[in-house]
Amino acid sequence: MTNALTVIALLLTAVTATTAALTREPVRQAVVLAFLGLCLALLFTVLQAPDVALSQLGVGSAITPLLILLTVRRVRRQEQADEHPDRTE
Amino acid sequence: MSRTARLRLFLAAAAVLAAALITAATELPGFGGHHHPYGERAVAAGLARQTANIISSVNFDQRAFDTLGEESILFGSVLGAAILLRLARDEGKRRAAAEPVLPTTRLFGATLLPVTLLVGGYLVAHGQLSPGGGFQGGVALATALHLAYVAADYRVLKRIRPLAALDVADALAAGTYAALGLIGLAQGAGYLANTLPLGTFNQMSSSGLVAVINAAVGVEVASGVVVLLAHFLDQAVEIVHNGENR
Amino acid sequence: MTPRHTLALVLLVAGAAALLLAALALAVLPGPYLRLHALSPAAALGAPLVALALAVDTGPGRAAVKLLVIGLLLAIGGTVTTMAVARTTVRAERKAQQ
Amino acid sequence: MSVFPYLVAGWILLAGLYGLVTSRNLVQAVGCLAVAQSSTYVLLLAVGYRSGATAPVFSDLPTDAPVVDPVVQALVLTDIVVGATVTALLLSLVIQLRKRHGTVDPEELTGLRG
Amino acid sequence: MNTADLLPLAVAVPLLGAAVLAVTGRRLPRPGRDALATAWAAADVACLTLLWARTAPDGRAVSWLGGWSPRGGHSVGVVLVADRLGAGLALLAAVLVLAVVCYAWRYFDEPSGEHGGVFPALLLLFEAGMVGFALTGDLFDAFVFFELMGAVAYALTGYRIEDERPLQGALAFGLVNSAAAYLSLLGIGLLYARTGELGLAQIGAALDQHAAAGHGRDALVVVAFVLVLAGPLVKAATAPFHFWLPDAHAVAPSPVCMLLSGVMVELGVYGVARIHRVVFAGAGGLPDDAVRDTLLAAGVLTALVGAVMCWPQRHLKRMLAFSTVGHIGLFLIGAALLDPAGLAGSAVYVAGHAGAKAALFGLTGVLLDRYGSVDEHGLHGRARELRLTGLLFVIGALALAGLPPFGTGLGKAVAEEAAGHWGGWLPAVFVLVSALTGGAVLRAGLRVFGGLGARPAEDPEAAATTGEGEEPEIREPGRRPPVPMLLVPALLLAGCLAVGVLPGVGRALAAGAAAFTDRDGYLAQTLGGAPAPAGAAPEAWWTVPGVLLGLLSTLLAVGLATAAVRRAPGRDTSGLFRVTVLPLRRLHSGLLGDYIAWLTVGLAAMLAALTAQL
Amino acid sequence: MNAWLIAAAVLAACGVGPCLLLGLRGSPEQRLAGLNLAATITSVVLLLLAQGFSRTSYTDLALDLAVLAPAGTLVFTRFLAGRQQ
Repeated sequence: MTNALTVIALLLTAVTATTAALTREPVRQAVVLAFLGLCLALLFTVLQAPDVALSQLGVGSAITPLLILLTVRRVRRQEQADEHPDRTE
Repeated sequence: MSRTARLRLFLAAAAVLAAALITAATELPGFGGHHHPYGERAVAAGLARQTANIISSVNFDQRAFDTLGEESILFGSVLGAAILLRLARDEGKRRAAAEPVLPTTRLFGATLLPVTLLVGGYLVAHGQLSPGGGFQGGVALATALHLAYVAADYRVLKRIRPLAALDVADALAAGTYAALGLIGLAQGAGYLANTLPLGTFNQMSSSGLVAVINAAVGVEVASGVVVLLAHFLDQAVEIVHNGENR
Repeated sequence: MTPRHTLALVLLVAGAAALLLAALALAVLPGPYLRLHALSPAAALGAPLVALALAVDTGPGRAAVKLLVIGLLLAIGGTVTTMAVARTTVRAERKAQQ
Repeated sequence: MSVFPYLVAGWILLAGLYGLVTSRNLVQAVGCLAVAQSSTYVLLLAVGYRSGATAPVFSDLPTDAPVVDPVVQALVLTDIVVGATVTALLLSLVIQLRKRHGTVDPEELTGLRG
Repeated sequence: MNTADLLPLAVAVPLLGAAVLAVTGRRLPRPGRDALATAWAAADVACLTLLWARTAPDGRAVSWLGGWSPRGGHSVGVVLVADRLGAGLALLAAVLVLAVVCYAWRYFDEPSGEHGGVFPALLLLFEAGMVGFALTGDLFDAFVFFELMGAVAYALTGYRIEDERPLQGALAFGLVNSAAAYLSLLGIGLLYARTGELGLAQIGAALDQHAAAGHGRDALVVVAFVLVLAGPLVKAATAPFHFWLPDAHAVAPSPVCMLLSGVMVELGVYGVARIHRVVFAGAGGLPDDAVRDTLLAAGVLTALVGAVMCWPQRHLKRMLAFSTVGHIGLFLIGAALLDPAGLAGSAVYVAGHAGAKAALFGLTGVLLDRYGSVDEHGLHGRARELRLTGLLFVIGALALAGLPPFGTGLGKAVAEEAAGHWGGWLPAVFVLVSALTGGAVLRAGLRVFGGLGARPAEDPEAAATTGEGEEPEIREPGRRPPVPMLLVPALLLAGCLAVGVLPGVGRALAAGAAAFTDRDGYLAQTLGGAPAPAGAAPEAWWTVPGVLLGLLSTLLAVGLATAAVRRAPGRDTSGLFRVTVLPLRRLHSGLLGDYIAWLTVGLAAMLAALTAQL
Repeated sequence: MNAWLIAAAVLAACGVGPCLLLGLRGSPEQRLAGLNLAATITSVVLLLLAQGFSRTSYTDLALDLAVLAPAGTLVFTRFLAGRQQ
């Protein structure tokens, strides 16, 4: 049973990681990265590494997406500012 | 190089790399093998030091120097982000605007915030006993504060976030970690030696220095992540180019 | 098999079925609105049911209370976030139609 | 089964590198770096796994139970922190670069060449 | 104080200093901050000097952290090991940090208020990372400190956020180096799977046992070798992993460049040599011949690429950065000989080069300070007024070219002689690279400070990075250069001279090189056995051929520089130049995707080369 | 081998799988809906694993995810709402 669980978690991780690398648009990629965080946490738990899974949950599902989205938000705001120099957001 | 040339070059090289990795994988001991000499020694050493969570024992006692380096990376990144995301000469700050949220979300955020703080504190406090520890708990604590941003808006977060104090706390915790090592040095047992009383197995007060370092790491991670995110939030929400309208 | 275990199993099957149904609905149903409709009750129901099953299996004690708290958190969190997601979806659709 | 986890780790690494090579957006490139990094987590934890064993956390376990390797777990914990902080630093560079250069497309970054 | 205690202290002191500066920095006035930073940097120099003095010339100081000394040859802790080369490199890093802190007293337009003290705090963290990397005897610990110096260096490189180029350079630096660090970690994972150990000595011993148990050499060791060394090799800017270096070093603030070029890159070569020697040089590792050939090829390629790319540069800092690439190639050649003599030559060379290169970057900082430009063409003749600066610059260029009796000349002579034993043509590489890099810098010095020759014409075909329009690093252009900005480079050049003149330095480093290559001694002393006496130390002193070759490369450099200065402007570039240099320049495209692709290509090439020779 | 682990495996494969189907393509809003459900299902799987491995201390994972996942989802909704204005 554990083997089956490991294989499932590994497959989920591989598929999500591949998609994350292939997703071109940063916001969509951020969602996929959050997914990747979940899959990795699942994999780590199956591999009996709860401490690591806890870290991954914190970093993968909260911190990294927040960082990426804040970056994108700043970048977008700049784009708007460049297009309409007299108006923001 | 043109884009296709680059891709071809990469794919050719990646094929070699892939072949090498596959060959290496077949020569590795099979998945789930029983040969872990260092791991077994680490378990014995951790139990001898009255630490129930062996991972914490490895992180904060046996390989505490690694973790000192890791916390310094965090500290350095917080300082680095502060320097990189500082106000440029041609930029100013504007007031953050209120942002719309559903009333249920707001209420939920207000309820979840203390719960998350509690969970974070719990994870830090039990680091030497159960899964979790300074880092995991610290991240949860930092995330808790940012519920104020995602469930309300940036102005609320700024009100409940003692940024100046956290900035100092981050540096102090980083310094404390490095300084804690000197205790062992002064006692002649070596840098970062666990010379504190070890306590009883599976109790909150067990494992000596591990618990203390764990707490310092918790403080550093929580405050460091908040400060780090504060710089990003300032950029995303408040800082504008002087040419931009406010 | 004691009645307690049977109850736990029944609850587990019910909870898991609710979650699977939600996942299936998410994948199969056409259109964003329908999906969201199917999603929220199943998720809000499934998680607490499974938590309850685990609590029943564990028996009374601190561990069971913790399980129930987690189930409650999941139910509330799932519902509220689903609403928030729904609102964003609605807005996006509206904007797309404009 | 005995090599599958290692192969997955290698696959993730190559996928991440592919994403980096073909990236047209620096934010996305930083994300791809995070993907490439996750291959290290998978490899290390797979190396430390021992079948039939459980986590080396003895608060709810007899001390003679078979456990998996705690050392790799400590390594991966460190790795995760390092990854997150480096991601943050790189993203802050991207933010400033966008302001000064006006693009986040690495193909248009030609200020330094030759 | 115990000698062993000095090792962790040398890492802890700057870490504590960084924390103190971060807390008090915003409350102290600028001079207070500078004084604090200087005191802290000086304390670490003192600590490491003591360590250097107390380390036996042919022995090592070993410190098991946390008191986890090995029992029966096994330990669960992290070990720090200092031999003369490791401690010496750490000392070099500390001295350069002290120099940089002093250099930046009056130089840097450091933001005050909220961010006061952050810059020196980052410098101290950088120092902690370099010292930790130089002293550690544990593979994963090396990864951690490698990342520490990396992360801080990215931030320091992108320090001038008002200019786009530093940001771009820092980003390339960060992405490429982080990717390489993760490859290293994968390699560490492979080694851990095979041996179940993390300490360098333990892994080495376990690999040997594996071989002694009758297992043959296999692909796993090759793959692990290549992956583990990916990090240090990229940090050392070995071709084709070198693309990030000119981008980063050309744009980082001048004081930071002094550190990056002076010692951080060299730490990469040190890491390669150390990891190979302790982990892979035994029976369970790789055959010496295969490793030597592979690393020699990489070294020669790096040296030639660096030198050829250095010559046509007009952006002074980029020119210096490419000259670093060239010299790194030479250091790698010395280390790749895998014998004490070559290593001793590289060690002396690194010490001398650090002084010369840091001084040159410092002097370029004076130009940037005064004229807001580091463009060779744009500054033509403008810096005639800075006589002393010009003199120092020319001396630095000659030192770079290997003029006896500078330390660079001595190191080059010793390494050349060692290399000559393995391939008669290798000394030619040393001469050529020294002449080209020294000549390029000399040419720039003559043009900028002497105003010699006509102003060069623009070449529309070259994809060149100009040095115009740099953001000045301070806010009062046109002031007299402050005293520390000249004194520090002068002292650094004096240090470069001292390395070549004082016989003690060369002798100590040669003994250290013998201890470094003594693998059995390292294993025995680290794991708690009795060390056997190390082999005889090689000779590291001037010889007649060495002096002559040094003079030859200097003369060549002078000849090249004067020829270039005298050349009539607007004359067509030669055909040879068109077919060699131009395509090479085009490869340095500044594009991130290219850099990662080259990283993969380099790995694949190394894998193929090593497998073919197995 | 017990009912809890079987349930965990089924939920991981047939629960998270469809969420991935939606979450890895389509518009950000669609992906977010997938992520949201995936987080809930993952929490449940983590709970089941804790029971299946008979490790009560593993429940901390589900607890952590239960408080962090809503924060993560709200981050996205906050961003998407800002973008739509």
